[in-house]
Amino acid sequence: MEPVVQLSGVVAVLGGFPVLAGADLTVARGEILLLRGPNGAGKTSLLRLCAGLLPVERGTAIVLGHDIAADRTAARHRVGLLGHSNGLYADLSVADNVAFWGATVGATRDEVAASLDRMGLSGRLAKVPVARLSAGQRRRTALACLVARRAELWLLDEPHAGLDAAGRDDLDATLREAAAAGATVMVASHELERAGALAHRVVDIVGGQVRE
Amino acid sequence: MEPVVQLSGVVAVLGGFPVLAGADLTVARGEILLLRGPNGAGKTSLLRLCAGLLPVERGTAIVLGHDIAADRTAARHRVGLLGHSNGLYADLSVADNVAFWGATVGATRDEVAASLDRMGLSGRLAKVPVARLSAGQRRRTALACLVARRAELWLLDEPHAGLDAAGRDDLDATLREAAAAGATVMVASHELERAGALAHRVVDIVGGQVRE
Amino acid sequence: MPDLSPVSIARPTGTRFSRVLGIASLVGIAWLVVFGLFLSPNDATQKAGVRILYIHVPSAWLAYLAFIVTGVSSAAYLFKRTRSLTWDRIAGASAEVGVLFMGVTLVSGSLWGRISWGIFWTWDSRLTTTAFLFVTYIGYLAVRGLGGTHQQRARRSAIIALLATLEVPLVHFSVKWWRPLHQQESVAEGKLDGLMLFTLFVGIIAFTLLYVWLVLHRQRVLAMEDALDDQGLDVALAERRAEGAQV
Amino acid sequence: MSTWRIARLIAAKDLRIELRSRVVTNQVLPFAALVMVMFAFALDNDNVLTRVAPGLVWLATMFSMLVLVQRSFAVESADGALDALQVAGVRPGGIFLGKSMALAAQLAVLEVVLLLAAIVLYQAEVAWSGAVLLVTTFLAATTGLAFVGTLYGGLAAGAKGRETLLPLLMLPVVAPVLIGATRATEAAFGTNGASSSEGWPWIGLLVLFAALFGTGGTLAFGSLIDE
Amino acid sequence: MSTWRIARLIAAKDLRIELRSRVVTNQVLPFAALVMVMFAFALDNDNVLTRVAPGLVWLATMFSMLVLVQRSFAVESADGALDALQVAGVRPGGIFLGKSMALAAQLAVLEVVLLLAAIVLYQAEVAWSGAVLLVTTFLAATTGLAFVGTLYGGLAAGAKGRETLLPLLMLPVVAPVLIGATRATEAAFGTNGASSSEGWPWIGLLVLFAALFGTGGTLAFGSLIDE
Ligand code: HEM
Ligand SMILES: Nc1ncnc2c1ncn2[C@@H]1O[C@H](COP(=O)(O)OP(=O)(O)OP(=O)(O)O)[C@@H](O)[C@H]1O
Ligand SMILES: Nc1ncnc2c1ncn2[C@@H]1O[C@H](COP(=O)(O)OP(=O)(O)OP(=O)(O)O)[C@@H](O)[C@H]1O
Ligand SMILES: [Mg+2]
Ligand SMILES: [Mg+2]
Repeated sequence: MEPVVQLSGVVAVLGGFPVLAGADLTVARGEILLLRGPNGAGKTSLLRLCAGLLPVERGTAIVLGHDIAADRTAARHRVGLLGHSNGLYADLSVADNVAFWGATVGATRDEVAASLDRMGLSGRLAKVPVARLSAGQRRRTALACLVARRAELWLLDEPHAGLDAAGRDDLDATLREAAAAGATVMVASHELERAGALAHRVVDIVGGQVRE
Repeated sequence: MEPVVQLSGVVAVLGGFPVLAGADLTVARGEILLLRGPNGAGKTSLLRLCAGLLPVERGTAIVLGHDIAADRTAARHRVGLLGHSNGLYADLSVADNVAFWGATVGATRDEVAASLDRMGLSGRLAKVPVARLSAGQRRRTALACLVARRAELWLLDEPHAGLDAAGRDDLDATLREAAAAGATVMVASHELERAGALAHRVVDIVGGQVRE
Repeated sequence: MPDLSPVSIARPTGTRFSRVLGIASLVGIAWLVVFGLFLSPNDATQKAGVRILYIHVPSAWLAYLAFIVTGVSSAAYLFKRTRSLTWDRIAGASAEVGVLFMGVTLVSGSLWGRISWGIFWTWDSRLTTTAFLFVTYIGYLAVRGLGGTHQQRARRSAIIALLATLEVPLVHFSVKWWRPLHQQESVAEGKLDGLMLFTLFVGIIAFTLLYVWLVLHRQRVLAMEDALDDQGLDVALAERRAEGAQV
Repeated sequence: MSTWRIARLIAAKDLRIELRSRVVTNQVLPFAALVMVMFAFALDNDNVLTRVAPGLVWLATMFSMLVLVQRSFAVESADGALDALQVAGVRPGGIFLGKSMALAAQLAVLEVVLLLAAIVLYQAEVAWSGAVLLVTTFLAATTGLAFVGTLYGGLAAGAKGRETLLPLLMLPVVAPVLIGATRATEAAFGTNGASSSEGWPWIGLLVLFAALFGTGGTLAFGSLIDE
Repeated sequence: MSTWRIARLIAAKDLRIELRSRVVTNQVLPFAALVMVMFAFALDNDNVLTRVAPGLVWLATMFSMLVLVQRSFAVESADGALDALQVAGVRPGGIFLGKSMALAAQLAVLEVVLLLAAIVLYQAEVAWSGAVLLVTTFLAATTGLAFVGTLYGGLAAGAKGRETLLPLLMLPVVAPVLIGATRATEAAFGTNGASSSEGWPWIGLLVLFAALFGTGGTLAFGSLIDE
């Protein structure tokens, strides 16, 4: 079967600095991949590149069968990204946020409710505006939005950070379910034990390159 | 010896919601205290209250000998806080940021350089504007600013999040040194193994209250 | 697309052609000085003030030409079959030179206005359009400076340039209808005598040569900057990979 | 999803944010009214004021619009939602139309307030015969302004120092709207003895402008917001 | 550390940020010049223009100042630096004075540009005899504006929807400066036959205003920024 992500010799540049310096990576369908590496290694950059937010300067990059070096918007509608920031609207309630992101892919009301439930947000919190949430509650909301989007390729940047023990369990279970259902998951994390137990495979990112 | 932090029956309110619901806590000089608890329990609120950012609604709160229920600015110059956000100036370089925060307490050039060194920021990174850093590098910079401030009471909100293995070791060593030198450290964290090994004592925060 | 930028960073931007062009425009300017300041007669009403005309009008025309070139090159960049960063750099270089010439028009026109009307500025339609045109292309240059990869810069600024090209006639006509010309030019068309007309002609030739020369060089400098970026990237890449090797 | 459904979704979201935060209602409207008062102060001359009232209405609209556009994109970039929208593959044309619609709705409210302020503060007289012209002018100008504001707002949203880039880009472009709308409004008001029929050619200009930026924005918005 | 040293530290930091980002230089100045052009445009009457030139200079200063103040506090609240400053126990009076100083420096540059624009664009005539009055007016007004801007900028910095709260708060307060500075500038220019001596009483108003807000700000800034 064709790999979901296939990078070879990918170079990406931000402000003149090569954030990725010739990265090679192949990820198969249904795989949960852990990206680990020191601060500034290029994990975030790699995920943003796969999401089509960072242009490919050199090399070839195929995501879900689309050549994103040629058109980086091509694969986007099938990709879901949770970055360092949450992408939430602070004035809207938790439920409204999840409903909005769900609506962008035509999710039904029930699917949205299920996503909220999945991240433990269905009680009092659902009606609270995001501006009034704690850091971990926001992270959960962002995860619920991601769940509602039903992507084929999940890109998560330090998803465990800020979550409590129950939240981490919810997250891991969600990712395992998604992978079992055929989605592909790439997780960048510094919490090696937790994420290591979750992942099928681990790669090291160092100096903008990938080491298996 | 007089405790550094002494809260009893502290209630604090944000937008009508009691983020702290009668918290009692005593922290001794030189102690490293871990605050743990589920998302939304009130850890951040407790730290912000001790830093004088959140007003005390009811109860008594003494920090470093000052009654912050009466005047919440009283203890501030002796307190250092690392919150969920970093408090950095994105257009200034790492070194400029640390130098600025150092200067607010009259730190010398050498002390600033030492702080940078402490968090592994003395090489190429020192001259890079903060806007161009990775998440972990920003967190390190914020920690270096905190180190440069030489506070007596250190309040850290999930300091490990985003740091790589080396950064975590640097951080733990720094906190141990500070505590050994007589500073008091309060850490809120969800990384219980790491932070648990560091702390002298652990308290649980649940529903805006403290359980020993 | 002919290769207008046979650059390598080690080589100067001059080529034999551009040197000839440079000398030609120098000669043209020398001619302009001789004709404009010495040989051409004083105007009946304007006296020596009329001599500003020989800078004012050519620079205005060249600015228009420059902005047209920017628009055309931007379109050429956006059109898939001719997509090349050279078009983007020509667009940028031309806009820079155009802004320069438009600045000269504004300053020379203001000084002229001071001499002949007694005021620096009036809100007549042509002056107002000129001012808006000037600002629009300053905005375009600001957008070029926003950063990103070369392709991103090229695409974004090409779109802004096309919008500007479309918007310029709108601005022009709306301003014209808003303020019908109430300031009669003191140098009416017919009044220019033969030598004056010739001097103006010399000025236009000289400025056109200067324009081509400036754009050619500026475009090459931009190409070098881009090449330097790429070369710097190779060095930075090696450093970045070495960062990995240490660990 | 179709561009049109995306646009409705985005517009509904923006209006709901406004409903919850009341920023425009509680703050931009009073601000706009204040700008009108400030003009009255600075110009300090009654018969001038009445004569230039239509121009001032549109000038104040333009300044207040800067604030509206800033707010519209501050909401998107505060927590990286614009990035998230792009990753979600939401069609940029839809984002553009949706945000334009929400902006147009807010501008429309603003303009009505300014018009009333002008009538009260500057003793501008509205002839009833000009009402159709007036409404058409407002619709056409509002559409054009909303398109321009969204286009340049989106471009500036990714850039650092965006608070200040936006006005630089936007002001020269809206000059034709300022002119056209002012003249058409004067004709509708009958200011300086202008008659209603003089206003219609200006409407043509306004519509052309809106069409130009509407098409341009729908096609090009994707490339402009991609940092 | 003394309030004064803190102020110098903060001002130096703000000016360094400007030096690195060039936001004001590259974007606010052209914006201000544009505002002048727009006024001239909307007013459509040459002799009115010359007469109201001083008022327009100050009105444009006020609008551009909004942008400057926003930028000044956007830098502080983008990543919670203002909170950090408070926790650090940095004296609020020092923060206030420091940010006012940096703002005043930027305003001064802005005003010079606007004044030149007025002279060129509106044919405002400057009598040499009025030069001392003019310079004094600019100094006094700039100081007052910088204080007011910092005071309300700080107040709005913590609030949600600050893009829009600031102008609402600030514009009515600066009305006296607008009036005083306009009258004094008219006297200096000799507009409408005003004589230089008519200007000095207005300077008194401006100085009083600056002193009032300077003192008030230094004392009260702490309570204002503490949400
Ligand atoms: C700041 C002030 C001025 C500006 C921005 C300005 C701008 C221009 C521009 C853009 C053109 C080229 C127009 C075209 O070819 O269609 C032009 C042409 C011309 N200007 Fe000016 N001008 C200014 C002041 C003056 C003054 C004060 C005079 C004379 C008293 C003057 C006399 C002319 C003449 C004679 C031409 C050529 C006529 C023609 O080609 O139709 N201009 N000016
Ligand atoms: N501005 C606010 N208005 C109303 N309620 C708030 C506000 N900020 C926080 N809260 C509520 O206060 C509670 C405590 O928040 P706090 O940020 O202290 O939690 P926390 O223990 O730090 O959680 P986390 O582990 O997620 O960071 C949460 O339930 C949250 O919903
Ligand atoms: N806008 C930018 N301009 C220049 N360099 C940048 C920019 N953003 C990031 N970098 C650099 O790119 C490198 C990789 O950054 P990236 O965010 O991908 O790291 P990361 O692996 O996610 O690190 P972390 O674990 O700290 O999140 C870093 O060294 C950083 O300094
Ligand atoms: Mg990262
Ligand atoms: Mg917290």
